[in-house]
Amino acid sequence: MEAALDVLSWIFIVTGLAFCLIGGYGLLKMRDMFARLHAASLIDTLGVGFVFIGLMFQVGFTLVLAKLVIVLLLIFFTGPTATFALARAAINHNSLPAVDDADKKLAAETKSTDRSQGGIG
Amino acid sequence: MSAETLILLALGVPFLGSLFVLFSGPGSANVRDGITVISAVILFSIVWTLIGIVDGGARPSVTLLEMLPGLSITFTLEPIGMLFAGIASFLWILTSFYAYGYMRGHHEANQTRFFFCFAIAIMSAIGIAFAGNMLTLFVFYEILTISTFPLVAHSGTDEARRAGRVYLGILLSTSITFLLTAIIWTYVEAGTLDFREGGILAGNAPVGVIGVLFGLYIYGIGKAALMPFHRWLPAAMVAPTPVSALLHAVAVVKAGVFSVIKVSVYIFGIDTLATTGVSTWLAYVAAATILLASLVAMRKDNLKARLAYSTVSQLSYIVLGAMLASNIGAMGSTMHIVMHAFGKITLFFCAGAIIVFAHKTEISDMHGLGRKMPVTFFCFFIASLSIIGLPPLGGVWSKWYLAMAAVETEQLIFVAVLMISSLLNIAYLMPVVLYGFFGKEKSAAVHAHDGHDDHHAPPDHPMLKHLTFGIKGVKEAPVMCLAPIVLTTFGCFALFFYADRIRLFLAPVFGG
Amino acid sequence: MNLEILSSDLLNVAMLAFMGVTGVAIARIRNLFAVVMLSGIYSLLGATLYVILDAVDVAFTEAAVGAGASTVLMIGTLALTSDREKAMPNSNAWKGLIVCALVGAALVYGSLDMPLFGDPMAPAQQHVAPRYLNDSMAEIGLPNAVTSVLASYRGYDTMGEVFVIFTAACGVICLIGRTRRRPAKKSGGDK
Amino acid sequence: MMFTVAAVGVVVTMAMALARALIGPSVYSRILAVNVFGTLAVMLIAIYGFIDDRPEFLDLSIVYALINFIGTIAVTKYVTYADMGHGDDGDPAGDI
Amino acid sequence: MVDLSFPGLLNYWFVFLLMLIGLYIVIAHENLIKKIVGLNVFQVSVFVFYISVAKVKGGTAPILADGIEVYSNPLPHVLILTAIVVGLAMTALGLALVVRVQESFGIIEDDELRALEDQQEDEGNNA
Amino acid sequence: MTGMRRKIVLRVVSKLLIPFILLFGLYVQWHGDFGPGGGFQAGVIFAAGFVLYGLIFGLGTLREALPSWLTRVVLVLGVLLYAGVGVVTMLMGGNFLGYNVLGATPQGGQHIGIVLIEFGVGMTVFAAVMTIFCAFAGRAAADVNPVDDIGGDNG
Amino acid sequence: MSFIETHISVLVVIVPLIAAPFCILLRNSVTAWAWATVVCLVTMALAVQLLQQVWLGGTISYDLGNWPGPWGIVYRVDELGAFVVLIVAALAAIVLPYAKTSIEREIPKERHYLVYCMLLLCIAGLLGMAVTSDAFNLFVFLEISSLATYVLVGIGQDRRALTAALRYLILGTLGATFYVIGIGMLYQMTGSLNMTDLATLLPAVQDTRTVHAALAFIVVGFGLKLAMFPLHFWLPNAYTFAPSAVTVFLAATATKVAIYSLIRLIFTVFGDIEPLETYNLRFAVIILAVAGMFAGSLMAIFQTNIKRMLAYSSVAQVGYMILGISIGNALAMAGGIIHMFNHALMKGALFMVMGCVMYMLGSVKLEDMAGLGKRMPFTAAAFVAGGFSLIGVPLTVGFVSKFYLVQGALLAGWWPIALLIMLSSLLAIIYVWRVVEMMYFRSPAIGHGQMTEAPMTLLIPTYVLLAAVFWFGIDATFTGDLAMAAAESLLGGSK
Amino acid sequence: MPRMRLGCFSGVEGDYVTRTLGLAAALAAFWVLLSGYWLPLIIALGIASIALCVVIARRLDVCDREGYPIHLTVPGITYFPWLVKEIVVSNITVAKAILTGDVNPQVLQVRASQSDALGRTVYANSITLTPGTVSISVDEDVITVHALMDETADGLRSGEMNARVCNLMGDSVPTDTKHEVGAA
Ligand code: NA
Ligand code: NA
Repeated sequence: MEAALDVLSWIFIVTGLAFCLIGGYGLLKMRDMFARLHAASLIDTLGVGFVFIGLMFQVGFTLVLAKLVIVLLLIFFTGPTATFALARAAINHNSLPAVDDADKKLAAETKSTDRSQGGIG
Repeated sequence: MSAETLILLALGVPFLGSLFVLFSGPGSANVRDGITVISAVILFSIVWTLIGIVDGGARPSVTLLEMLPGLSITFTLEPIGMLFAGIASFLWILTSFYAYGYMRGHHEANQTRFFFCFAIAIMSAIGIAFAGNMLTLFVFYEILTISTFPLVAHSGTDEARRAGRVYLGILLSTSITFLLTAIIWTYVEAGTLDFREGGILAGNAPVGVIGVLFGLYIYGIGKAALMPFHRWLPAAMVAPTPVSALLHAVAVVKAGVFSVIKVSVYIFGIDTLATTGVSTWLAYVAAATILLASLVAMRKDNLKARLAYSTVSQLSYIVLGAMLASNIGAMGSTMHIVMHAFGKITLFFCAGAIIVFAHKTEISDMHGLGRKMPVTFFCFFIASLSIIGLPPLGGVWSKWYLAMAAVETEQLIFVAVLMISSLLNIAYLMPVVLYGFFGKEKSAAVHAHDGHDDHHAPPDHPMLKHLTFGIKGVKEAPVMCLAPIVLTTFGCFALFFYADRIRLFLAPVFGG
Repeated sequence: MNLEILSSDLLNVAMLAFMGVTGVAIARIRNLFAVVMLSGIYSLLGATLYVILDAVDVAFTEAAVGAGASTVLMIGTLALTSDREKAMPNSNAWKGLIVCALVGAALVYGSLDMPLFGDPMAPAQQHVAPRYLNDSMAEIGLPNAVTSVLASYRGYDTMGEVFVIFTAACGVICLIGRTRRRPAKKSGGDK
Repeated sequence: MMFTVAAVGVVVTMAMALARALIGPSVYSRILAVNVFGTLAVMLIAIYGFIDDRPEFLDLSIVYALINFIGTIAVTKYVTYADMGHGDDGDPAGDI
Repeated sequence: MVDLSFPGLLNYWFVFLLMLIGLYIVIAHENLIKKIVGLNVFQVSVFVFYISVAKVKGGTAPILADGIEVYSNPLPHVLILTAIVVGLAMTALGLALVVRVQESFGIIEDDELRALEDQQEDEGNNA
Repeated sequence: MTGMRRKIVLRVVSKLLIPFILLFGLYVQWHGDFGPGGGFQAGVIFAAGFVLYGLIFGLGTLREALPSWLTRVVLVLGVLLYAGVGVVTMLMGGNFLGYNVLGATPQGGQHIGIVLIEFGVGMTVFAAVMTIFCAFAGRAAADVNPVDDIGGDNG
Repeated sequence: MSFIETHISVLVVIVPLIAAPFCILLRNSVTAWAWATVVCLVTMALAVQLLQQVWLGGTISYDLGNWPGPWGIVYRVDELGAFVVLIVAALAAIVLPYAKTSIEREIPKERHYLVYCMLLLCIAGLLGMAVTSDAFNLFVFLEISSLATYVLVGIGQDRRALTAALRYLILGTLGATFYVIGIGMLYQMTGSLNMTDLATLLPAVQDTRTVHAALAFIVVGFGLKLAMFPLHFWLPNAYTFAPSAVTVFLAATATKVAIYSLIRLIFTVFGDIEPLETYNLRFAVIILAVAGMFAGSLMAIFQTNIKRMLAYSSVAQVGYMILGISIGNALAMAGGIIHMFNHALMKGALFMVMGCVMYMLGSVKLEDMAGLGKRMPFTAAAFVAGGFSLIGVPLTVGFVSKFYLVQGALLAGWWPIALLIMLSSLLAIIYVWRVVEMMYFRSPAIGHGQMTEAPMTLLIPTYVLLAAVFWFGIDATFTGDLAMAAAESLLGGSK
Repeated sequence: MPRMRLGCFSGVEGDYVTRTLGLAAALAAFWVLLSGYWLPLIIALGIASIALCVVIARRLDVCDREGYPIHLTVPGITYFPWLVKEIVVSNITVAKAILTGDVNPQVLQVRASQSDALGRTVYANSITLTPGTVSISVDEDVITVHALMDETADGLRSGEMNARVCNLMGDSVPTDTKHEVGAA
């Protein structure tokens, strides 16, 4: 049983690490910030996810498992939110994605002009 | 009243007087000047009483406060100090009168400050005279320096303030750097600062330390104006003449040389100085100062400047006497304090009278002035003779004792120095009298004034007007000024006859 | 060698290396915004290093404070100032290098007689600390020895720490706090 | 062994993220890299808890993740509006 | 006699290097925010030094639990907890002052500020 | 109202997170005895929840919910709670901050003392962080536009 | 023993410390001031009681939290500590009555309560530094006082107060961090933070390079805090632009406590090693001290802002204190210690005078002093009196300090040092006299001739402090005995 | 300037008590998962803490329909596995693209058919969570998306995710097959 769990752990952790490494590589390789966002989300999603699942196999049904789940959920919730905020910030300051002109225009149109509310849009 | 009370009273009278002066305010000049004179008279009578007590052999002592155990502000009476106190308090009376006339005649501003500081200066002089230990002496020495600064810088002109700075700078620098170091060093070596006959350092310190300490003391007492720390004295000539009198005769320089004697006698002890020989080189410095200052004096055309250098020279007689390390020399020194005081104060009073009432400061402008101010110039002549050291004037005795000491210690070169300097004295003092009486009056083209061009108007104080006399619009000084001059001149005579009384008074300290 | 110790040492060195790179970048980059973010990373790396060095409470705090609160405050300051540093004069580089050379020499000199990293026999582990580890359970009864020391053995220091942060809070409102019942304007009502 | 490998993998990824944070060049790339870096730190802490056999330190991971998020929000807020709050609608009672 | 066992003293030397980077930033850079960042770097490095001192090889966090024999030293941890708070306080006050400096002078470069201050001094003297 | 609609993502997520952040802070507060954490960390985390709220909904909204007088009172109560425990131990016969006298047994006393002072720490730190954050956030932006200097790397 | 007697050493610190937050609750200028004043008076009463207890009963030790050292934090108060506590508490008690009028003029009303809170914190921090026997606790209280100080300096009217405070903050933090590094190294070599414990443990490792480096970091760290030449550059502007009352308090106390801490560390913690001897540092420290004396005074001479002039003078005066503690005999040490007290009195008084001038004229520039002798006779007279003390005129406290210092130097055979001490007081004459001359021998600018004396609320505290300047200058038995006892026990620890 | 009303997107006020209680329950669960200590003191403090958090949540006005979506618990059971599957698939796709360098960044706009902010948030975040697509703007019912490759963009254009989120939220599923805004 324990050996089987270890094997599962290995598989998940190594897979997770692979996604992490590819994501990291992408982060370095991609030419513009928006493209890098995609690479980053590799780490945020399956990178973290698989590694944590790998870890979960090591702890059984304990509070540690619960905490692993909590961390994972937290990253799942906050990751895309942060990414979204970042994309908004970039577009609001004319840091548009490196796409063709029509698409660029599309992105630029979403620029927020309302500063009075102060919140992040 | 006990002697102790009188001691405190002697300090308290000028102090209270100063406070009265300060709070009488500028509006009541007569009250203020009255207070000054009354304080002076009371002080002198107290000091006179104390002199009697000391002469009777008592050595009353009183401790005012104690800074640290064994380190106190203590007053102890002894003959040398009493002599100094006697001169200072006596001359204060005369100076007060003179200043009263002079300051009003000269329309000086800030007279309240002037008389206040004057009184404090007198208090300091008394404090120095009564000091029972080196700390007390030092405290009052510094108070004297600081209280006379406003007097020197009185007029507030740039020149006066510059002079004040030189004055304060040299006196404070030397006293703090050398004197205070020496005092603390003495305390470290001897464990006490009390003046004791025979000296507290005797046997308490190695010769090397005694040598360094002695040098520190003598140069630390900048008021003795030993070269090269003499510059403050000529610089202070910008001050009003009563101040010059105070500086040269009453308090300041006398406090300096008095301190030199006290230190030599009570800190080191004449015997220690004699056996260690640490004072010899300073005797040469003093001798050099005597001659050089006289030579400089000859080259000064400004009367007060000439007198100032004369003082530098004369002070070194006193220092020389102390440095000879013999009792008779120290006696001569002490006596010369008195003799020079009377002689020099007369000279300055005269100079002041000439400045205020004839508006002359340069000797070359005084040709024929003696004929217009005969009393003044006659007194000047008499005082000059005393300074030169001719009988029947007091000055002869002190020079005699000094020469005796030089002979006794087999340092004949100093006898020669004394004689040469007497000739130089003649050379720089007599021309003033000769030009004054026999010189041809110059046309009143250019007058040099010591910074008081605004005060040309003749004295308009009603009291002064009435008191002015002379021949055809003449400017002989008013009685208020003239009376002190005559009195001090008379003193120069009297001292010739009372010198032995002084010797006897000092005998307990210096022997036979 | 124990794998656990080895991996801990490797991670230790890796974090230190990251911190070094980040530090150099902080020194070199003139965009203050980037600098502030890198200083956040620096703290985060420090915090991670603390975990590796067994200082979990410290890591906790460093993450919250260094990487969180300080960074937010610095960003807030940038918002109110400017985020561009002007070029540094050459003389300053020399000044900095000289001081660093002196301090560095003193540090390395001082390190030569230090107990080796991790030495369990070092005086620091032998004198006072054993009581905290061995007796705190009996004397205080908490598993977390750090809390025992923090709140009880050295509780007075902690009170001082509380007053330090209290001072900072009052000081900040004293310096940049806005006054009451006044519309917030540029000067914030200080003048 | 497994956890050590995991830790090394994460550290290598951290190096890449750090490189991006240093290179930039745009501020958004840096923020992104920092955010990723934070996530990786969360992983590293969690993994280290297992290396050290004290996995209850996962509380730390939670804090890291939280701080990472709030930090990113603050940063994006700054680049968006150049301020942290609202100059004009603050508390009328003031701070003092 | 220097023992070079890994990491041995090397660990400290790394930490010292970090301290020096921070110190260098504080001294060499004129920008006030950068100086405060430098102070933070310096302080964090000093914290690492303390925590390194506390580390016992093979030890674990000083949270007492059954079956664990070796713990790292809790005392430096406590000290550094305090020091971190002090660091936050310093940062907050420093930044508040930077904000005020910016508002009053319009710049936050120390050398330019000095120049401005000297200028103010001269004006004050002439006035 | 376009700005309003656009920030729904952040708004929704933060609304979801904030209560949990706060509770996590309190958890850290009360579990510092057993694991990493304690008053200081708790204070910062608890404040982080409010900071997030302020960042998303604006300082004015934050100040409505958490007025400055409240932070001020919490700030003062925190330090006074800590120091007050010390004073009480003195009055009960111990030395300053000698908790043993607080309980029936020394250990009990220690526990009471530590929980109380940790809470004092938490309150103070929370209030201090809030005070400092609000002071910075409340300061109006200077006349600089920081984004002008931020280079883009697109295309 | 009564409650107060038992807890006196901690009470003296926590009374102002706990009182500070109440200022935040009061939030009213006058009540906050009244509260702070009462607290400072109580603190001073406690300080007097503490000194009395130490004087009669010897060193007081107090285990905070009932944990004995070296496991817990211990307060340990000997004569010197109690003396420094009294200096801080007494100055606080005199500054607060003064502060009200001055602060009302210089600081916006709504911030007053914060200022009083900061003052109390600063006082408590300094007091904590003075009584603690724990090397790290010293750092904590150092930071409380420092942070409060940065704020207090930063709220000065002139915008340059901000940069002064910021530079002070940066250097102060560097200094404190250096100290922390040094303490870390000591901890590494001994495992202890308790000063008395360290003192017993250090001799065993005195020849290690780590301990040498630790000493260097500690000295440089505190050197920055106490403005030891050449680490003084933060001080002049901080003192110049801080609000008047703050300058008075800081100048009178802050550097003293830093010096005290340094004494504590060198003569208690390192006491058994005799670091100055063992590491041949004595001469180097003396050179630095003398250089500081002259550099500070020379800089003071060229200042046109009198507060800055006095600040540079403080750099010089710190030189005297360092000199006193580095010469190595009890007399000189007593001189250094007594000068801490004496300098607090006279510099406090002089800065109070500047506060009066600032209040009336809004400026402390030299040229604005013209005619002050007539316009503000009491203020000007107070300056003259304080200036005399700075010069070291007999019957003032300045003289007493120099008396001890020079004695110590001579006793040690360093007579050139004795001369240098005296020479440097000549420089004091120059910078004091420039002001005196301006006050008394220059006419005021047109339209400024009328008498505008400072209010009594400022003058009375100033004169109280001046009275102390003369009182302890005339009768130095109390301070002298205390300083000698403290010096002997410090040096005794090393013999 | 009108102050923002926080509850403007919240549902019926009547929900409020339920939501509060639900929040309390969720917080309690969270506490239990975190704590693991069953000491009386800790339990008491836990209850107090939860109460405090609920009070603050009410005061901050965050426990409304969008802030605390308890009503999604049951539908989520079917949605989340599908989302995870999507994430895994697109992860692999993007990983390949990164390694091969075969990318075609583009921006497209899709229509979010959900009726409220919460639904659109879920949709936008789901888009972002799946690698290869990032939502960069949510304006009314239009979500602007940056896609890394044609493949991921096409996946989004298919509208499947939109439909599933609508299902999740209980909204009617749009019948329009042209999910992309502005596409012919
Ligand atoms: Na804890
Ligand atoms: Na995505």
